[in-house]
Amino acid sequence: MAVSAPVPATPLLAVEGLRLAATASGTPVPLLDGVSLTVGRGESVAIVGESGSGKSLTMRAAMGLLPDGVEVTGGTVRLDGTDLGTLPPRERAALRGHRMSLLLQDPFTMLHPQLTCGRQIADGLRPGFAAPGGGRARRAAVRAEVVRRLAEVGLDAAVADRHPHELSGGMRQRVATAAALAGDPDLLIADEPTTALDAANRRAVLDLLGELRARRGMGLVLVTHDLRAAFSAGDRVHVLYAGQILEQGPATRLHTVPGHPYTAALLAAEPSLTERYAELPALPGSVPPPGSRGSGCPFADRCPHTAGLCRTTPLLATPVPGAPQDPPHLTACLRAAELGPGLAPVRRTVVERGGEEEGDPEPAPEQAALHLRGLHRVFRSPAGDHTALHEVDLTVRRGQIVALAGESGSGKTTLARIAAGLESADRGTCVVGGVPLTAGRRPTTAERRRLASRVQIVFQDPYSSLNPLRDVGATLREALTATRGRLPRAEADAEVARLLDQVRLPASYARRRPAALSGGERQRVAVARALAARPELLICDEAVAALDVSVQAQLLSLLGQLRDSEGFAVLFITHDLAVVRQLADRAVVMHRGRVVEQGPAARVLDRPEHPWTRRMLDGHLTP
Amino acid sequence: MTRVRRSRRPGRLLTAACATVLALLALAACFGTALLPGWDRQDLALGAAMPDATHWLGTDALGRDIAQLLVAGARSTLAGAALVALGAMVLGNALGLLAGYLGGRVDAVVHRLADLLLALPALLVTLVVAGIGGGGYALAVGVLVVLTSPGDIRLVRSAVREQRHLPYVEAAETLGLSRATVAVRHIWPNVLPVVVANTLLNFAGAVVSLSALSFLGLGVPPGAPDWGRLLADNRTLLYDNPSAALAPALLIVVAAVALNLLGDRLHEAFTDRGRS
Amino acid sequence: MSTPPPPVPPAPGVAARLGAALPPRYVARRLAGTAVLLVVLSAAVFALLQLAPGDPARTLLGARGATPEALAEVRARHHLDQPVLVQYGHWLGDLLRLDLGTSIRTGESVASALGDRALLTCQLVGLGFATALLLGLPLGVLAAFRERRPTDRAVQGLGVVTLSTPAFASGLALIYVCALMLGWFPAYGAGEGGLDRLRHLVLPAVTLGLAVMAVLLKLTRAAVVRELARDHVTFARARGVGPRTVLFRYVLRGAAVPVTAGAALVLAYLLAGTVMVETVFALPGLGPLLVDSITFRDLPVVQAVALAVATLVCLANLAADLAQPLLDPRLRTPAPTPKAAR
Amino acid sequence: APPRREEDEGGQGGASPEKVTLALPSSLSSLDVGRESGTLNYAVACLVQEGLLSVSPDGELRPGLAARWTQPDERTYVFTLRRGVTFSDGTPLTPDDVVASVEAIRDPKNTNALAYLYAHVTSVKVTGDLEVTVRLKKPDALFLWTVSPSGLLVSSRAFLKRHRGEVGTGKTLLLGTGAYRVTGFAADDHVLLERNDAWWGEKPGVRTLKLDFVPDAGTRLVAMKSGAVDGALGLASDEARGWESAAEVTYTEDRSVVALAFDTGKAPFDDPRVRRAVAHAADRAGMAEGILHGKAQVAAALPSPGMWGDLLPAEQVTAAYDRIALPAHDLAAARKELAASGHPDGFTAELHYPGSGPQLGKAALALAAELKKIGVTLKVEEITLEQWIAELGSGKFPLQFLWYFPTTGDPAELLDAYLHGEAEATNIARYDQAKVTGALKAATTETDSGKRGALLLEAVTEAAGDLPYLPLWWASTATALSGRLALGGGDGPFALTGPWAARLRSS
Ligand SMILES: Nc1ncnc2c1ncn2[C@@H]1O[C@H](COP(=O)(O)OP(=O)(O)OP(=O)(O)O)[C@@H](O)[C@H]1O
Ligand SMILES: Nc1ncnc2c1ncn2[C@@H]1O[C@H](COP(=O)(O)OP(=O)(O)OP(=O)(O)O)[C@@H](O)[C@H]1O
Ligand SMILES: [Mg+2]
Ligand SMILES: [Mg+2]
Repeated sequence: MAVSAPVPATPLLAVEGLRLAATASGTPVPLLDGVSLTVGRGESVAIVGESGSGKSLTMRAAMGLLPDGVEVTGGTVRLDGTDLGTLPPRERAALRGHRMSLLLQDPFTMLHPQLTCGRQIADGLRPGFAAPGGGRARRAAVRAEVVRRLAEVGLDAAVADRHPHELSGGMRQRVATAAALAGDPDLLIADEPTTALDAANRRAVLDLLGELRARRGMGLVLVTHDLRAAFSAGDRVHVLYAGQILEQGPATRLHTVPGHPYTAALLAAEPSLTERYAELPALPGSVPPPGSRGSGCPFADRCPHTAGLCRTTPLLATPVPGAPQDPPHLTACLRAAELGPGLAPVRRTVVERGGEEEGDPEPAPEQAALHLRGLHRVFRSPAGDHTALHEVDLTVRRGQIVALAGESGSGKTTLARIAAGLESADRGTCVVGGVPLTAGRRPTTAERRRLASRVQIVFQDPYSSLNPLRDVGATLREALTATRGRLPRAEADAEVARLLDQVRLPASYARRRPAALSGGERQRVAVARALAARPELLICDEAVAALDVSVQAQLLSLLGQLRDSEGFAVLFITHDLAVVRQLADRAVVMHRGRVVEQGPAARVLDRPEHPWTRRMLDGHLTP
Repeated sequence: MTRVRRSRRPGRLLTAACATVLALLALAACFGTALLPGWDRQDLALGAAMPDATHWLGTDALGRDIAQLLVAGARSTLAGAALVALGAMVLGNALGLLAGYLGGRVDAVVHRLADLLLALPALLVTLVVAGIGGGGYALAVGVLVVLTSPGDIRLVRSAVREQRHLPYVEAAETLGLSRATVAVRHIWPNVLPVVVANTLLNFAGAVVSLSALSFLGLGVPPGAPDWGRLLADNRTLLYDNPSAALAPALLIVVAAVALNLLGDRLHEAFTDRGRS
Repeated sequence: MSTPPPPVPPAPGVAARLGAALPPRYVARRLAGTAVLLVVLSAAVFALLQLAPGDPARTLLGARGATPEALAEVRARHHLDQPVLVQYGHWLGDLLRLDLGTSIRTGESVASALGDRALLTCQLVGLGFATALLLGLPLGVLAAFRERRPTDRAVQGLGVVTLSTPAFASGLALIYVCALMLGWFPAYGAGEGGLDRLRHLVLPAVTLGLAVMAVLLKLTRAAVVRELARDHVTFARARGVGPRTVLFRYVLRGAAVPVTAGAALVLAYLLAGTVMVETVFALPGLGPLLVDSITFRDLPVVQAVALAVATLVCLANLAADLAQPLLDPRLRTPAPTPKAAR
Repeated sequence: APPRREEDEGGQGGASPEKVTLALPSSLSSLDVGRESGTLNYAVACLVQEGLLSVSPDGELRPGLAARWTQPDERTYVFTLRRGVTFSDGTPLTPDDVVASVEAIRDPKNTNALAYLYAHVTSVKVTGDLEVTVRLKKPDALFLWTVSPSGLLVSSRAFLKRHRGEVGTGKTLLLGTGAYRVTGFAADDHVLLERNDAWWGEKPGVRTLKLDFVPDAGTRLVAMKSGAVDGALGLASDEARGWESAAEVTYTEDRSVVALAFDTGKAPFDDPRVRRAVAHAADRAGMAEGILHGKAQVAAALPSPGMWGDLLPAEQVTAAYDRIALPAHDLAAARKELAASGHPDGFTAELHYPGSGPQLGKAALALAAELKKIGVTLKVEEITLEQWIAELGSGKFPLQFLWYFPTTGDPAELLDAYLHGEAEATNIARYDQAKVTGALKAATTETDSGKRGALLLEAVTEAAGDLPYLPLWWASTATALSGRLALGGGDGPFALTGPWAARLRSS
């Protein structure tokens, strides 16, 4: 069990041995198992962990805003020494906004769509801030204050009269930040404030938070599953796994000398912007769900260094051998001392694969996996027309992996959907594996049938990419029947098993429903479904964006291997330039519906020509 | 934020009670007349008699035993309502799937039509059309089917529109499956639980609407042991033999409550599944 | 906090805000839509004449005196010898001049027969609607806040029972209890205007309100539950916005959009309910007139009542439509987006 | 608190309450009996307007607005008006007003429901200071009934001219010379009547009379029980039973008859044995007892005994009716008749009844249940009143209900319409028998009432054997009054024709 290290004086926030359980189903299911952490005044603390590890719940418990059905079963939360658990709900509510405030993940849902931004900021202001004059004077004072707050987060005064839907994601996140800070809290908890943003905005928002923290001298808790964000923005980092803290310490130390195999594995799985590795070492398996966690180390099942004791001994935080005392670097690994330097990040082999050269001749349209010329697409709506694609030219050769990068809304998905026959272009030519698609109308069923063996697509959201009512076998069999005609049952079953094997899933998974699969497993089934059609081109629209690093690494390796064995081409859409580096032969950068730069991946990343590409590279977080 | 129910037990009991009530009603509807061959025996000399040992709820003006009539009447009462609900379900699902999946002009037309029909007071329209057209009960049921369907249309349409762009649907499309196949095999089964729940609610609504029509004189043919009709006919007995009027009223309310509760519960269960 | 005070632009005025909230183009489109709808409905109402079995001229004459001359006169007056479309045109023309024809049964002009009754029905519907709102909205909010707890179950149970009780049955029950046993309210009739009218309309309005309350309750509960689960409500709580403000400004404001859209539908239920309620409470509104006119095949009156109802329905929908952009800025035409300052 | 009714004016002893509120079971949309001629319309209009003659509660014709009348020849009637009669607006009644009232009925533009009564009137003229003369095309023994309140309710020429086509609406109300004047009328809601102090008859006791229309039976009874109304008129017999605990209920024969009409020209009812089989199957006594709660009389013929009024002594009619032996309820006999008929294996027939007569529906169902036992299928269907009226003369349905409310107190009204071989429009049985038709023809010109009565009775007994109609029952109407009130002056079949409310007294 993790125990907090001695911290001088009273910290701003002190969580000690916090336990939470889901009580909805009668028997309580433990969700958090003794989490402790501290945040000092003016300090920035990051909490990282894979999805489902309990980061959000910890913070909600700290705020006193646990969802129905989750209850505190032990531990304390202290703010400035006051035990919040003993406060009556009313007093506790009074602390929110003024002492501590919470910023949520999704800027698109966090603000009330029907209220102006100014109103929402004003609602959080302290009641006593303005002179007690009535009516008009008071309103003017509030307005002036709102405008000041907007300026503080770098927004124009005009934003005050705007409704959230009139602003971009980054701007909304700034408005939300201003609203969260309206009560001038001593502590701001930001729960994944950047996950929904694209690279450029991500950097800007993190910078803004850091700046505000410094300026206001407030404590900041940054919750994230993005290692790079945690290491770049946190003074100290806590690593949370399956409801327990495995390691905590200064960001720089954790990054360079991790004290726990889990941290080390995460770091190893992280692709790099500057180097391509021969292989991304992926963690096998996934986070054990609540209710199926044993008494020992929750990571034991996935750990390469597991010993017998690991599965039975309760966790205990101990200083990492050889680490400085202040601030402390603690690990919960039993074998930390024994493993010692063995825990340091694996030295990954850097490769410089040739891929495509600058001067390779263009293949003929019929020979390319994907051939786009002058592709144009305008979306019309009552609010006005929006050009999503602007005379786009793009070629994907057979067997090539092309990465398509660009800011949010630059038209990447639109392009992918047109290529997959799910959307139509207004004009331009689109030839997919030799099958020409007619602009101006969506393909007919017959055309889509022909297209099926040329192109398949894997989408971003793992949770809706499979029909929840069908088991994996049925999904794959349907794909087989649709593209290759009806097969005898035995043959179909064999084929399903082969497909599952290709994506490294056991054949027994054929009988599982999607609900029984993790996100990464679902994406692998989605890939298997696409492979069933034996396409010449596989389009992956941010297929790894929603996954944790460890799972992302599994999938990236899988894709690379499959491309080599099956020989299909890949159009890989991503925000993340490190992924581009790791996977792509060729990189294409889009901006506002236009292709602004393309070339061999290494060239584009090392010697960007277009300012937008450079901006994206700058926005990339580095620890 | 997920909200989770506190305790399931009272809810389960209630659901079980509803299911039992409905099972009994269904039993009565299927075998009521077979079990009580003498349900339509008249005894004019008896007239509207008070309850006694042989006639638990008394008799109606024709001297028929009210208790037996009520049992035998389950069929005629529930059949009409079931017809309305099922008809609306078939019509609503067909149009809803079509509109939701095809989109474009078909969708615009169907959507407008559904909105229009939904805004009309169903009972009034039925009254006017069946009353003026003179088609009697059959026409009334037909009109009610049409006027009940927009709820289903909207439900299915919006569910389909919600699902139409979900990755699993689009993946099925890229596999070259026809639109009809995708709509029927992939989308519809996912919408089905809501549809079933809604059909139960429509069923309940139809029981009430048809009894209202009987009250206004447009219901089932005279003499039929329909509860609405019995209630309307025995209303004048209310102060002599209250059970003659109250029993059919109670049956209508109980049947409708059971259907409504079960429908609500199903709806809830489905949304729960959708949330988790 | 060292940022220099930035210039504060004045808040936009009321007129500008209303103009932005109700863009003229949107209003014009809705008005046009309503007009089209009215034309469609009027055509349907007109078609009732064709629907009635037998010769329209005989239908219009009623059972009495179908002499050849009388038939000829009716045919001429209603242009029955001309194509249906022309007939419809003439009918529509008369309608626009507020000439609704004369009742077959009483010989009175239909417009004057409708006058007072329409007023009474509107009063009843208004009071019924108010009752439904006063019961349905707070109960719906209460149920949502207590989602799946006993209070919620009880409120929903109440809703289900009222929904499952035919209006005439609950009307009779209310009369029995409140008029006969308790003697609080009169059992029947419309009263003599003013307070007396109000006293007479209490029971009918409650009957009517109860019947539709459940619809509003369901709508409100679902909308509030949805709102409560939204991130922006959690966020508002998390940054210390007071509970009252959260309830009224964040939760209810959001729930208002679906509830107003649904409230227009509630009108349909109300109108259907009035027929039974007016019959039970012996109120001389449009309901009994409609039922009698159907019984007597008094087609001009049936058409007029149907048209009145259709108009009411269209207007209610228009009102709900116009309320939408007022409530939901996402439906308004967007203003140019300001740029970030840095 | 429950609405309180006005306290009695003088307490005990013959004094009358100032204001009385009565409930009417169906609502009126017009006060003009020419527009809407239900029995209740008459009950209201007769309080306000009068005919040249009046009818006693027992059905005797008496002087009304005409103090005297003479019949110089078979086709001419001369009426001399009562002197000093004024309308309730103060204008005096003149013979010209009578002429105008008749003209209004005969005005083809008005499509007046009573117009048919005047089809054979040649002229109506003012022939003196107070004298009106009417000439007919052919002799008509029933003519005096035509100018009684059931066929003529007099209004003033000025009023009729001013409100042509709109008489009887809430705006124009009615103008008459009667015991009361209308002061308010809201269609489907209420009529408000105020005593007309200038009336020539005995001063009514009740000053204000409010008639509320309460169509729902349950509500109506609650209104009575809660004291909101002091009574009700025109209650259906099955409903009236419930009122007995709350009010004094009197049942009066209302002369109406319900019968089954067989189309004697159409299969299967052209076969007399089939008709007899059906008659044997019909439990008429059971219907009167069960469906009408014993408040109706099993009918022997179409005209009820009360219809013979001043034609024949009641005993003579009763004796004759007793001799008519209609087939008794006997399923065995019914089977036998059917077996011997041209349809030994039974047949299928339809029987429609108007929605406004639920008791007819019940009778039809009772009959259907019995017929089923002898192998005859009877499909019963409810239709609207209008549709039913339209079907009556259409000849499409060989089995129909005959439901008739006579307007006169003369049996010829029914017999001429339904048994006369030449009455094609109304004779729905298409019954044509020389002897019957002959007797009816003879009665038309017979001026001696006794002889006429005998001729008509002969027609009735003669036709009974052929069974063109199966009379089911003669109905009665129920009047309920709170214990404080009584309707004086007898409760004969014509109790509500005439200024009945003038006889309301405290009891
Ligand atoms: N209301 C709830 N009832 C029951 N279990 C819950 C509830 N909310 C969350 N959980 C469970 O608690 C665990 C931790 O959830 P939490 O949201 O804190 O994870 P997280 O680390 O924030 O993950 P993510 O990165 O996906 O946001 C998860 O396994 C989740 O299923
Ligand atoms: N069906 C549609 N109707 C209207 N506008 C659309 C539609 N689909 C996309 N757009 C608009 O087209 C633009 C390009 O969208 P697209 O989804 O292709 O961007 P993207 O590069 O995939 O963005 P992201 O990284 O956020 O996924 C966006 O501004 C989007 O709002
Ligand atoms: Mg989270
Ligand atoms: Mg995209």
